[in-house]
Amino acid sequence: MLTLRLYMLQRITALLMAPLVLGHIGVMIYAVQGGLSAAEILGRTQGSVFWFSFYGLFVLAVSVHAAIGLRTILHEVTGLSGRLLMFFTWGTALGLSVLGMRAILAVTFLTRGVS
Amino acid sequence: MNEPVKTRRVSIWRGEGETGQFETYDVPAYDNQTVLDVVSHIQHYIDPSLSYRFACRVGMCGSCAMMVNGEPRWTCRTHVNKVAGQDVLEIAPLRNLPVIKDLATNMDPFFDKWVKAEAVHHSSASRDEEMMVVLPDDAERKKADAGIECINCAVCYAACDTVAGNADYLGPAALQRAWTLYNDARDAGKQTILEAVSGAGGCHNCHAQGGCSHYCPNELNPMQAIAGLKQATTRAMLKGKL
Amino acid sequence: MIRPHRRHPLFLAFLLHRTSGILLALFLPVHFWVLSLALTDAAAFDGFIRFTDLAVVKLAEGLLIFLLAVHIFGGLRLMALEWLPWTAMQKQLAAGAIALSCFVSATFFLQVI
Amino acid sequence: MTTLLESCERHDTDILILGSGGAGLFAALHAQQTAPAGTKISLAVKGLIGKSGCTRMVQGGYNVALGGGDTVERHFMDTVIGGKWLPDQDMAWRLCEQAVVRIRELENEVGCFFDRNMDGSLHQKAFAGQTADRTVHKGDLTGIEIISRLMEQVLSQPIEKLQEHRAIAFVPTKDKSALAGVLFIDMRSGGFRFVRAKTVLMATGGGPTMYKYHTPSGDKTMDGLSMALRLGLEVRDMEMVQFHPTGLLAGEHTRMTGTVLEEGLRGAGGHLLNGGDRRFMYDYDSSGERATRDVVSRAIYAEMRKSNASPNGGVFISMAHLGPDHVRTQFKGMVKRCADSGFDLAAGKVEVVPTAHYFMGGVIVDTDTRAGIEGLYVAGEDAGGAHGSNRLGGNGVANSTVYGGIAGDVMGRDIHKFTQLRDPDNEVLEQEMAAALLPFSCPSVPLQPIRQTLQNIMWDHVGVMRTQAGMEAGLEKLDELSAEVMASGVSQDSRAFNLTWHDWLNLRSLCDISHVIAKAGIARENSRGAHFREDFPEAGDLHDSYFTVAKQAEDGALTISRRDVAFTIVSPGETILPEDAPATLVASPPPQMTEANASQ
Ligand SMILES: Cc1cc2nc3c(=O)[nH]c(=O)nc-3n(C[C@H](O)[C@H](O)[C@H](O)COP(=O)(O)OP(=O)(O)OC[C@H]3O[C@@H](n4cnc5c(N)ncnc54)[C@H](O)[C@@H]3O)c2cc1C
Ligand code: HEM
Ligand code: SF4
Ligand code: F3S
Ligand code: FES
Repeated sequence: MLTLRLYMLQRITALLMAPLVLGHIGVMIYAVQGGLSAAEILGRTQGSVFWFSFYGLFVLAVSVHAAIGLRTILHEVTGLSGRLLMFFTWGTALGLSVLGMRAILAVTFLTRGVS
Repeated sequence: MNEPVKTRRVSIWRGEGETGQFETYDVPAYDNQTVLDVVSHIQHYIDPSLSYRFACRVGMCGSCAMMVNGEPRWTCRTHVNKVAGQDVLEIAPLRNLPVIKDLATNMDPFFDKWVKAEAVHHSSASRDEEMMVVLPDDAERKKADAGIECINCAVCYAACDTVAGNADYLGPAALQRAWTLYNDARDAGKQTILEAVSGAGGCHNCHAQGGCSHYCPNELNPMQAIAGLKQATTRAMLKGKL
Repeated sequence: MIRPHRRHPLFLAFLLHRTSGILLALFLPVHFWVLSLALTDAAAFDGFIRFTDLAVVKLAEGLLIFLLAVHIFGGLRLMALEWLPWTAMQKQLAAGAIALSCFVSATFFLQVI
Repeated sequence: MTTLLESCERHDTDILILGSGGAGLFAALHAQQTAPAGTKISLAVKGLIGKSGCTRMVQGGYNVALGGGDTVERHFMDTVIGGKWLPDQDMAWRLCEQAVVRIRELENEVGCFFDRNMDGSLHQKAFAGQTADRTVHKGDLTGIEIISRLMEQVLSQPIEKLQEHRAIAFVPTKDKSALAGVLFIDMRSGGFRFVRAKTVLMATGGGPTMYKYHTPSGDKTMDGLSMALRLGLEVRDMEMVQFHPTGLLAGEHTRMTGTVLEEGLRGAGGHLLNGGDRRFMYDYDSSGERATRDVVSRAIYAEMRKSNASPNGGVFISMAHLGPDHVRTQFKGMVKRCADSGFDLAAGKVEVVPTAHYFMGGVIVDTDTRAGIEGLYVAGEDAGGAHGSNRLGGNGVANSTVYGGIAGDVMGRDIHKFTQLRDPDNEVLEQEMAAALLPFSCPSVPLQPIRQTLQNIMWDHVGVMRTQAGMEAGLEKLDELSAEVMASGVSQDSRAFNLTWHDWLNLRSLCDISHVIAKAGIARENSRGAHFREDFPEAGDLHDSYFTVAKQAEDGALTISRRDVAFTIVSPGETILPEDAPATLVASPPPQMTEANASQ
């Protein structure tokens, strides 16, 4: 059940994510090729405003995007609509962004426990 | 007269409303036989209680569409040999529409959505005025012409899984008609059309599954028409008009 | 079994896009959870990173990248279909998007092993 | 126990329209425009709205004089001459005159789009029998454009839709002075429903489907005309059945048989070959295959009678000598249609046969569509008079849309006069219900063989060529067959969507009208237009032209009389065109195509 607005939101977030995800895959290939350990990865990302915004943007976009996508599928498969569908959509979006933000904070700003 | 050389086993959906089952019949196989002829033969000679619908019998009225071996088709113009390669023939009522009885469906939802999509000419002139000069080569006119020969048979509607899942979805045929009107220089309701196709059941629900264009017996391309609507609505939104 | 009315290229492209979307959406919370282990339990996190050296896990990662690629290129294809001037080559484009995804994920896969 | 009468559901409306062809749909729109606010309009159809009937099947196009030298007068003259001086001239005049308004309405208000010239004006071509390029069209699928657009408009209006409602009887008031309403079978449930209305339009579209080979849609079985006869109305020109020479012949077991292969195939140079693969048209006419439709139909029929027939009993049309690729591009739709049903039109030979196409006969009405009883109006193919003995190609859909619109306007205005709904004669109502239920009390038998027998009788005895003796023999067989129909039953299982029950009702209507066709055919002792008597091959003196009128008495007895044609506008030998008007405006028409007998 997509209106023009939800449709645009899904497409815009998709367009935003495309370079971010491709970039991320690139970094990963580079990182894995270099045989980086977790510590090394984190060493490069921690404290970096760039990486925080890079992943922060991704998390926000993907939360909205996936929520809308799942909403469509849920509606088409179960017929769920109205209020419940709305709660599901924005609940999913919120859940994903919270989880995502926690992860980003972990790899960027927050200091790790003693190792 | 060619004598039937063999018979063909045919399963036909029988039932009223949502309940029913397939039943099998042995139907003589003739040259030049269409699927509609097979169905008619059963009603004429084997089981007179079989219900189905047809009118023109030449692919013009769009009232004979059924699921033939799981695919939506007009039956009056579908030669049996084309679909019964392995000698199986399974005929069921058109998908995505309520069944009245056996092979006859209630097409009202299809037409209700047609009207809901504002797929109805919005007059810009009266019978007292001259007919408008429209150049056949005009780019917009060509877009309008592309889908104009739709016979509203609902084959595309049956092919589309979005229609199956989303009760509000207006469906390929109605949207294609809306797109045709949107490109018709004589239509005075462009904004109305864009608004009608942007709601909860509108063109944005299409996932480009392409079944509509794949199965349209007139080789029309509703998928392209819907893409056109998506583009037009996107543009209107960016301009703040939607 | 794929029902008869679904057996055509563009429907299969749709199916792939939807399946990849669902799987990605399921994977995403797991991914986020693993990353946040870095915050709460460094040892477990390092363990996890080491765990990713296993062949099975590598394979799964490859699949994940494949899904991501299929979904992204499929999505870009879809947006091209919707917003760019129409082309009659929709089936070829869909096939192209899938081929590109295979290429990208194969490259990644070969790099990591 | 509920009585039969009580089992009939009652329903009321103000304006009731039967049929959703060009006539019915236009009537609905116009009634909506002219009737006072709050008037209830109902549209009842045997099939689905806009999907049933023949207007949908119109290929060639729509005749209308739109200038460029063409005039309403010229259109009128072509119509009268084409109809061999039998048309009701006032009706023909109004048809030609109003077509001009109707076509603009179709384009500007309804939203039809007709083919354009490169300069953006409407493209017009000339059918056989026309002296000007007059036929407006949308490719060769004109009817789909007209009906789809009309259907959209009607569906979006607050008009009550009674779909798959089959009218089975007109029920008058007790004193028989006016029409009370119409008895229907709601086909989906199988129940009876009586609908009272202040005005009723009959636009069920005739349809000569009692012939072995026929073009009209399956839902058309002369129901309206047989209902009108039982109501005691006068019908005219009932012997006039138009045959199209090239119907597809694909065997008895396919519904494709009888459907039209377009006129243009012969025009483009297609050859007709007999069973011995020999071109035969030049044996009959110096124009060969390009002769007019009646001539070609008769030649094919003669060839068939000489046992020179193709395997399925017709002749062949062959296009291959024109180059298969050329044929494929020029006749794309026809080639595809043939291919879908297993024939290669472009490179092979396709069997064809003359096929019953249009019924010129119909209810006698005035130019306002009013029939001979208060409250009933008739328009479209059901109404007689406008075409006389022959309908010009392109005049059929013009007729149904023009008079459908007029009927809507007139009913919308007449509704002021009728303040009350009328009560039906319950006796008639009950009789009609009982008559429709008759087959349920007879032993169930396959009806298709009976239908085929009827179609053979009509084809053999009252077909392309007729004789007194032949028609009389046909009548005898028809009597036997009617008796057989009345003794044939339908299984009781369920009345819901019971097509076989409707097949029986179809047979009943077709038998009724077949009798009238044969009797009117016997009454006309000359050959005019579609009616050809081998025993009276001459047209007779045009000044003494008469038309036949049939009427059924209450006891069922049929009387046929002759009535003189009133030359109210022009007499044979005269013209209303200016003295210096050229004979034809069509740029170098093939000479053989100028005579009037087209029938698209
Ligand atoms: C193949 C073909 C090609 C043609 N081509 C041309 C052409 O090119 N140009 C031209 O001018 N004319 C053409 N004609 C003729 C033209 O189609 C008709 O003259 C005209 O359309 C008749 O219109 P109508 O509204 O009277 O009837 P129709 O359009 O036939 O409509 C009749 C309606 O009445 C309904 N009905 C029937 N019985 C009942 C009942 N018992 N109860 C309720 N409803 C009932 C039917 O379901 C249908 O909806 C062609 C005809 C055919 C068959
Ligand atoms: C990893 C992150 C992503 C997840 C979890 C995700 C998830 C989803 C889901 C669940 C859907 C619904 C599928 C459907 O309706 O069938 C969807 C649809 C879509 N996705 Fe993604 N997606 C992601 C990334 C992307 C990216 C990067 C793009 C960019 C090109 C993209 C483009 C699209 C598009 C265009 C749709 C709409 C499909 C349709 O309407 O049929 N997605 N996504
Ligand atoms: S678009 Fe094609 S399949 Fe769909 S209703 Fe129209 S003609 Fe039928
Ligand atoms: S099949 Fe359905 S999803 Fe879209 S492209 Fe056609 S409408
Ligand atoms: S019967 Fe009219 S399209 Fe098949």
